[in-house]
Amino acid sequence: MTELPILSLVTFLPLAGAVVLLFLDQDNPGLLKAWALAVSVVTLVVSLPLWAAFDPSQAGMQFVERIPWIEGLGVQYYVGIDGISLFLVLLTTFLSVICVVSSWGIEKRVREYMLFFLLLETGMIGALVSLDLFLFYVFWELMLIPMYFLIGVWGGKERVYAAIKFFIYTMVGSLLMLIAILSLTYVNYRTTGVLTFDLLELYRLPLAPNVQYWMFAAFALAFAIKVPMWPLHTWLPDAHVQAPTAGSVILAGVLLKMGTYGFLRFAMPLFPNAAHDFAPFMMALAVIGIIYGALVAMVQTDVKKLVAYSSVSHLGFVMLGLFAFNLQGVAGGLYQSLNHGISTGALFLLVGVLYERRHTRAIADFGGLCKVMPNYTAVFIIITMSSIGLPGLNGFVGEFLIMLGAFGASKPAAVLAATGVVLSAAYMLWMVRRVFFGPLEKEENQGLADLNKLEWGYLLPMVLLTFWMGIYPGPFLRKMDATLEGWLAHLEQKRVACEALARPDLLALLKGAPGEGAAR
Amino acid sequence: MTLALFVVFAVLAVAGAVGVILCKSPIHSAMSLVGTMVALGVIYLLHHAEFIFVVQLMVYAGAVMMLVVFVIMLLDLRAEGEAEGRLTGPKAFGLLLGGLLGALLLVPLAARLTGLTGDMTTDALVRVGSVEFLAGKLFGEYLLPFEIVSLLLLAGLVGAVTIAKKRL
Amino acid sequence: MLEYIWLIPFFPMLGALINGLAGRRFPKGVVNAIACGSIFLSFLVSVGATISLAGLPAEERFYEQILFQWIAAGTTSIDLGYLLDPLSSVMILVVTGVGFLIHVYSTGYMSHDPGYNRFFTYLNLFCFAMLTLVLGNNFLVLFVGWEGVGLCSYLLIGFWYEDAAKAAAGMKAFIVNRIGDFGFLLGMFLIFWEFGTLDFRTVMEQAPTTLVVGGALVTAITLLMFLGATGKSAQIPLYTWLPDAMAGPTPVSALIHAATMVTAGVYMIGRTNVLYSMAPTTMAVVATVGALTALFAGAIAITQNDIKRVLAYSTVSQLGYMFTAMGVGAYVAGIFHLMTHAFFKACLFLGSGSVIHGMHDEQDMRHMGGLRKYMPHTHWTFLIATVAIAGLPPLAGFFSKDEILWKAWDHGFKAQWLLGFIAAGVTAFYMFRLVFMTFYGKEKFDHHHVHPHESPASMTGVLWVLAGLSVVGGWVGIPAALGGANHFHHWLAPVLDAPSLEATHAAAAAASVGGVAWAAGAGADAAHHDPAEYVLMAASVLYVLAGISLAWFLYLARPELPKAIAAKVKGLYDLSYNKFYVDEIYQAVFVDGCLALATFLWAFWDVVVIDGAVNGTGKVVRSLGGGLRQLQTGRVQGYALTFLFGAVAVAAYFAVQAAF
Amino acid sequence: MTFEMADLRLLAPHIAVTVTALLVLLVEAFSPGRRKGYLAYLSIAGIAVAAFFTPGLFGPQVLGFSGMLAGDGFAAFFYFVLYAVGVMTLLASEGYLRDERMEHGEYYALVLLALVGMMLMAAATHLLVFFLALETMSIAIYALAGFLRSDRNTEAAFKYFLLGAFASGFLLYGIALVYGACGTTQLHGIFKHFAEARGLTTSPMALIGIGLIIVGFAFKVAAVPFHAWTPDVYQGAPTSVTAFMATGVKAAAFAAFARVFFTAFPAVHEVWSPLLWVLAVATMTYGNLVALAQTDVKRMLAYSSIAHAGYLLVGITVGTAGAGTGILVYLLAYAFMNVGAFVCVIMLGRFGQENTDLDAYAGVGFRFPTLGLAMSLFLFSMMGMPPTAGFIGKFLVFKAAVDEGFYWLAVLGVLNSAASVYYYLRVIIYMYFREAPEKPAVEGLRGGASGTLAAVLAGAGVLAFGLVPGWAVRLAQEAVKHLA
Amino acid sequence: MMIPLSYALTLSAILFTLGVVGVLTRRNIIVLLMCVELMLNAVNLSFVAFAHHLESAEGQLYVLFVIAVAAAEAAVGLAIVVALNRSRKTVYADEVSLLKG
Repeated sequence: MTELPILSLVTFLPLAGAVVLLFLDQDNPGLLKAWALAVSVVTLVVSLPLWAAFDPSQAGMQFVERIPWIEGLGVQYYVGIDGISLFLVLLTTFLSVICVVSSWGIEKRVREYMLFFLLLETGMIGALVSLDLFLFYVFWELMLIPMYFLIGVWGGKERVYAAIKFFIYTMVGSLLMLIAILSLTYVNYRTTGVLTFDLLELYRLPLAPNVQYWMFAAFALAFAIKVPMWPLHTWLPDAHVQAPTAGSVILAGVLLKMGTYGFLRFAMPLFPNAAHDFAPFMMALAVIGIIYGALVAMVQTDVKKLVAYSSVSHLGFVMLGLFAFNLQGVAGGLYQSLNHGISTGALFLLVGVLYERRHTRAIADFGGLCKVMPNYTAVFIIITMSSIGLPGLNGFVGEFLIMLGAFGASKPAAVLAATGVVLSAAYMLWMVRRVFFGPLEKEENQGLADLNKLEWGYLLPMVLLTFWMGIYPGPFLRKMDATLEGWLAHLEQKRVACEALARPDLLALLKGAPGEGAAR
Repeated sequence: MTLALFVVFAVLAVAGAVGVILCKSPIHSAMSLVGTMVALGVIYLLHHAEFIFVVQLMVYAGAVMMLVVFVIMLLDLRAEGEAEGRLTGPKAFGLLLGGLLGALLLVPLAARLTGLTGDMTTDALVRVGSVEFLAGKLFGEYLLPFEIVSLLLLAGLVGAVTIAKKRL
Repeated sequence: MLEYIWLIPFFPMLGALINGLAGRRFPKGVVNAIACGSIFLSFLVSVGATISLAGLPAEERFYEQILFQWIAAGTTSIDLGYLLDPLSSVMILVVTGVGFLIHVYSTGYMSHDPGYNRFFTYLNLFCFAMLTLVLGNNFLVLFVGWEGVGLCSYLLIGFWYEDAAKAAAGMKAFIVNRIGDFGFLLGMFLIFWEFGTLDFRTVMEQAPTTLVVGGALVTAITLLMFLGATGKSAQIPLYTWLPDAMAGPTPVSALIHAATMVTAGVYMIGRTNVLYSMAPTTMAVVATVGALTALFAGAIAITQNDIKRVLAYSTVSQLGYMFTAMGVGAYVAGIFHLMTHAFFKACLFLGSGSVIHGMHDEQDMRHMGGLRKYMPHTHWTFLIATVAIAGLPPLAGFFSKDEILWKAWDHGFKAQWLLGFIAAGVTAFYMFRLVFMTFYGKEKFDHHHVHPHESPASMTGVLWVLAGLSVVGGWVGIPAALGGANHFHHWLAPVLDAPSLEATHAAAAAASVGGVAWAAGAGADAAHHDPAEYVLMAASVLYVLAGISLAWFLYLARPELPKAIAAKVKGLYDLSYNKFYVDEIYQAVFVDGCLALATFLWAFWDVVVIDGAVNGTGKVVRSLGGGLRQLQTGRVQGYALTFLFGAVAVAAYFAVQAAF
Repeated sequence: MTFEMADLRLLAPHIAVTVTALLVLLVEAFSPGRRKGYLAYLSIAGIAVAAFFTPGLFGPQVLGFSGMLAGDGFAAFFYFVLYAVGVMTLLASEGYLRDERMEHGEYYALVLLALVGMMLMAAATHLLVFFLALETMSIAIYALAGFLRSDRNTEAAFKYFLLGAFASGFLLYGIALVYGACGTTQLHGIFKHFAEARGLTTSPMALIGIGLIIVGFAFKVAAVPFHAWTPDVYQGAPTSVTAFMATGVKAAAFAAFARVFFTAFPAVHEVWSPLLWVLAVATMTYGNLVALAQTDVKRMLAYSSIAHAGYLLVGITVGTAGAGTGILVYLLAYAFMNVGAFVCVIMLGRFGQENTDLDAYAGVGFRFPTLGLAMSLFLFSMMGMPPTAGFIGKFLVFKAAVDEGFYWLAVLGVLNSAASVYYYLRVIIYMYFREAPEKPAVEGLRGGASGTLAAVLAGAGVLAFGLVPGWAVRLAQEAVKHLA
Repeated sequence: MMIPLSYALTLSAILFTLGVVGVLTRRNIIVLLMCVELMLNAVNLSFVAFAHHLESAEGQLYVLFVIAVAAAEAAVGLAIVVALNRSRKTVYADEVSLLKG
């Protein structure tokens, strides 16, 4: 391979930057921040050619790099992107820059903060580009650690509880997924005689539907926790509320997408029969999540928690789209993943701005802010509108495609999901009214400053993106098309092929109930 | 005859063992233990393990128990207090488990030996004598264990010294 | 000219962008010029485009312009495109025309408001959205405009955000509209999965072959879309937001909540009339809801004292007429009324704005009276518009409303006709009650504090233009029965009465209960004049006059009577005065119910059940650990005991294994 | 068969270490000074010499000393694990002993003697050699546990000794029964007997013998319910010795466990496997549960080591070559991460005050960033987080379980791992998420350059085997080939 | 006449059990030590008996080595007793319980 290994560069630049950070002067926060910014910007710049050079007509993996890693286990360093991961990678590099900028106000332990941020970026990108299950798992878990620290060290009052909840919730899921990975590779080994974690190889492995059920369940659990799907969502509000602003942005913007990405990349194409058979169940959970998240968001008294619950609702939409099993739904789901990253990310940034000024996020502490912070209000309302899916802004495109797809798959699900449209307007606008409108009564709020240049600096790109992605989504959707069509075709093809397979008696394969071995 | 002797010394050995765990005074226990050891030595003899018999008497019943008794005297240990005699819950449980263990250890008796496997036949012993035979083994086949034991004793020595010495 | 139709929405958007981003730094004059200029430019383009359109042969009067592909997923492709045909040409003319007038009016009305540039930004933005709505070439673009106008409505109702109630009204408007959108979206999905596209022209062309007349699918589609319409156009059951929407500045009420946005639902039905015609059940529902709303809102308007609220309920009522028209299949009549209503209701609202302006923001009619001598222009224009809405010939309202009632009768919707007919008298009554209470009789305001004065020329000028339109606006649609040419009908016929659909109409009507007569009448509309038409016309004129007389009697001749009557039928009066408590019922059932459910889900399900399970597991595990920890007593013989226990267990296990 | 010169090749590493031990004792006896730190480096030099002789052992299995000692990849692999443990322990001990004012050559000699015992355990192919090696190691460790002579030291030594001797009795009884059943205690000989004599697989003598041998192993590896000594002894012993015990003893015990059971008793795998299944589950669950309730870091690590024994028992239960690979790599990882963690614990203490209470760790992470980083690394490795060595070990063990259809075992294993996260994270919480009090218990770091070096070595190992585990995995795979 | 193997093994089991029971029931550390010795002795008996019946020297050699081990253990054990007595002033096992939980 003579080409530049762009993916590896994008993945490991932040890590290299983090290592350098270790050797920079701890007492010079300006330098540390500048360095972190430089690293993230360079990463973003390096990642942009991915978009430009991405061939939208090709369904397969592009920018592939493949080196053996642990030969005895068939583990490879194998990365590549397709239309599914392309934009998530770009979203990650983009949001990382935004986050570093938005963290300019951090004063406590700047070096460690930036270090964890860059580490997190490596973890996220790595997980998105991995095409080897082992490699993926490594990055997948690697993401946890920096996030754990970001919440735990720079978080709010209940940060310890939130951090540990976040960590253990995720860990339980991913460990069960690890078992499924092991089983999968073993079955592959038994079938083909090759021990490999190569995802694309494993795609081709025919699996009896009942075997798929179990493996899918394990994968789905891990990803559903990450998404998070109802009823596995309760770590999210805590984590979001306690995390520092940039942490929330990354959490909402990218980490949650790892869950949906996991479904797209792993759980569904590896186990299409299971995905297909469980689809009603998953859709039901998604719909419950949509409505439940929205309802619970409505009665929150803390702005950040409200936004967090709104994420539950929005991610419900994404999941609904994925399990619609049609191009509209899946494309919508993927697109909505990006949108949610932008709009909810921006919402968290906005809440952070407010928190920095007032050190409270309780809705009751505000009111009438529009008078003193007109620009802020304007941005907030734009993002709100994006979040509730106003046509012309990004949220709508995704939501529309999702519901369109879902409607084709299951009318009741789509009908119920569409109530989310009403509810999201209700909780967001009610919050907006209470925070920004009405008389400016609280004295503490009288002197609040409007957005400053730095805040404009990181909010403006987000706002522009909401418009761009809402008005002219073509450049995004077009690059997903071929991949998703191939994806759906693969799903269907493999599903049909596997349907015919004999279903082994799983209990007979099970070993290790005590006493059983001796009985034979 | 052998059998009768075995039974007699077996009873003695058990009596000694019971003495070890029943005697209130440690010195009595030690004496009982010596009794058991001697009885066992005789039983070894009955099994044609003359060399072991000697070692048992000299090293075990002699040297080791001497050391024990010495320490008992050194620390001026008397009979144990009131608590010793009482049967507490854990003790009862211990007795019960001990009984169970004893029963389980009898289970192997159900097995038959699969046959002769060794070269220490009466024949060979008559030819070279048991001590010589063992010595040959010890310095031939069993050289490695023998060397390890020297290490073990060194470790025991150094260990005992480091622990027992007031200041190093 | 047609290829420039994209400019029609573009100009206001540009205006909104400029004023929105930089308006704060401009002097007011510049803001004015940008706002009014941009909408005026679109008006000019609209006129030009309409003339070009008129130049084409009747059956080729449409022009579609695709700007770019908007949403695409595989073969699904939805374009952002504009469609100009006679129907949308009427709409853009109304929107840009009335819109321009109201912009001009606002320059006077809002001149002292600190949020001047913000106001015009929103107003321009609204025009952009509304124009997108009416020009959209597919359902989704229509929906973009649909939501866009909702957003602007939200922003403008809550324009004076410092008043919590006003902000709440904006929010209410948006959310209630969203309920309607819910239906609209679902309707769209049904269409998409049936037709594979959302293009108006394709759908309308394929509908007769793809759908079954009176079938469940088309009924579902149309009913869901109608749900959207009830939200946007304030029909039962989603009308409650509109009266509250009067919290916004009066020009907004005039433009958005009277002349344009609220008629979007009517326009939408007109746009998709092919589908509606195939769904007789829906038609009956639409007609009934429309007629009921017309009467119901009128019944509330009778007792209201807030000048804008009366007008708001009147708007709801008039919209009800329009829906009745759509429901009975008289699409042209519906659109006709839409247009005339835009003129006179804008005039009324702006007049009321002028009154409020002159009365220092007083809105309660009980504190007015005798204003005609202080503000003659306002008075005269207001009176003209009132006559127009009451439906006296030859003013605009007469022709449009009468056509609706006649068509309802003629198409066999007798019950709906009756409701509408009653409502006509009620309308006359409450509108003249308004006029009498405001401009006539005793001066009931406090002379020390309130010095009523006429508004500036920029406002009265606009009033006169609109009053003029209220007079002549109906003349384009004088029915043949009265010897008119009914240009309006002919203009819209290619869209709303496509000949190819005649057969479908007939079949649909045959399937419908009330539509037998209509089936006969549909084809021969223009040629045949039923004598009943004249009888009904006369009856309604007399009836309206009776209503006016009653108003005169109660509020000018015997002003003490209303109170007495109110006291006598207190129950009924309170019911009407309190808007039949619908808001309260909605609040209790839906809002409070929703919040209670949400609180339950959060406080109980989330915190107690799920987190309880999660934390509970943790707690149980940890206390288990704490309990097991107690086993570690520190006594070595205890350890030996557990050891022995284990050894016995292991030995026992192997003993058992050996035994078997 | 008698002694041949060629056998010395197998014994060269042991001889090197033994000679070093004797040398240390000699130097100690004749050197007047109080500073004896250099003896640690002398010992390390000895280990280096041993390491020099070790690579030659990789390759096909060679039996020496009448089939009592094996020279094979398996043994060599463990030698290297033990060298690593030894070197790190010695490095850490040097500064630790200086700080505790207990610099004595006997300490290093005992460490080396124990090391020889451990190495012999890993290589023993005869139960007698194994037993003697075990005792050599144990006796040295008993003494080391009480080395600093504090109350806790002595108590630890006492408890370990008494229970150790008690367990030896059971182990020996088991060996006797196996001897009785087979007539030999050479592992391959036992295997042959099991293979030939059909009755042996159900012989009560053989089976109960195996059972009692399991009891003996279970005690050494600290499996529930034979674990009770572990927390007390680990907590009471000098921390450097704890590190040595936790890793070296465990590695040696598991090496012997694997060798004995994979070489001698595979014929009855179906009999002992279910029992070990239960032991494994009980061990990891108990270890994790009680670790959750600990507030003392050292004691918490002791319970965590019980849990780790549980995961390792999974490997024994499964009993395949893959499982063997898992055990080897796991122990390699475990050696680095656990010694590392204990070294960090040492560094945070000071003379007369160990500072092992969690409260003492408040804010430590930011006050001592490198130490915090290292400790976090070790803890994450123990959790099994990639890309650390701990993950690779767990991965291989669970992979072996899954491959053989032991799904429940794997599931319970990972659920346990998830639970364990809580107490490992708690240390991190204290280190990073809490601010240090006004007058922190930890004033500075001790252990000196050697301690730091030990921590760095451990950290490097944890990372290296996490990031490029390929060659270690391959060595382990090769090593277990000669086992059966 | 040969002593039946089962006789010796039974005796061995009894002695071993008595040793175990002693470890569990006595308090005095030195007695505990002696009980452990008793257990080792019991095992030795098994070895000797097996050696005799198998005509194998290994059993006897085991006994030799075990005696050596026992001696070393006794030395270390007694040293610990002395050390305990010095630091805790007790020879009772149940009083040595500083470390627990």
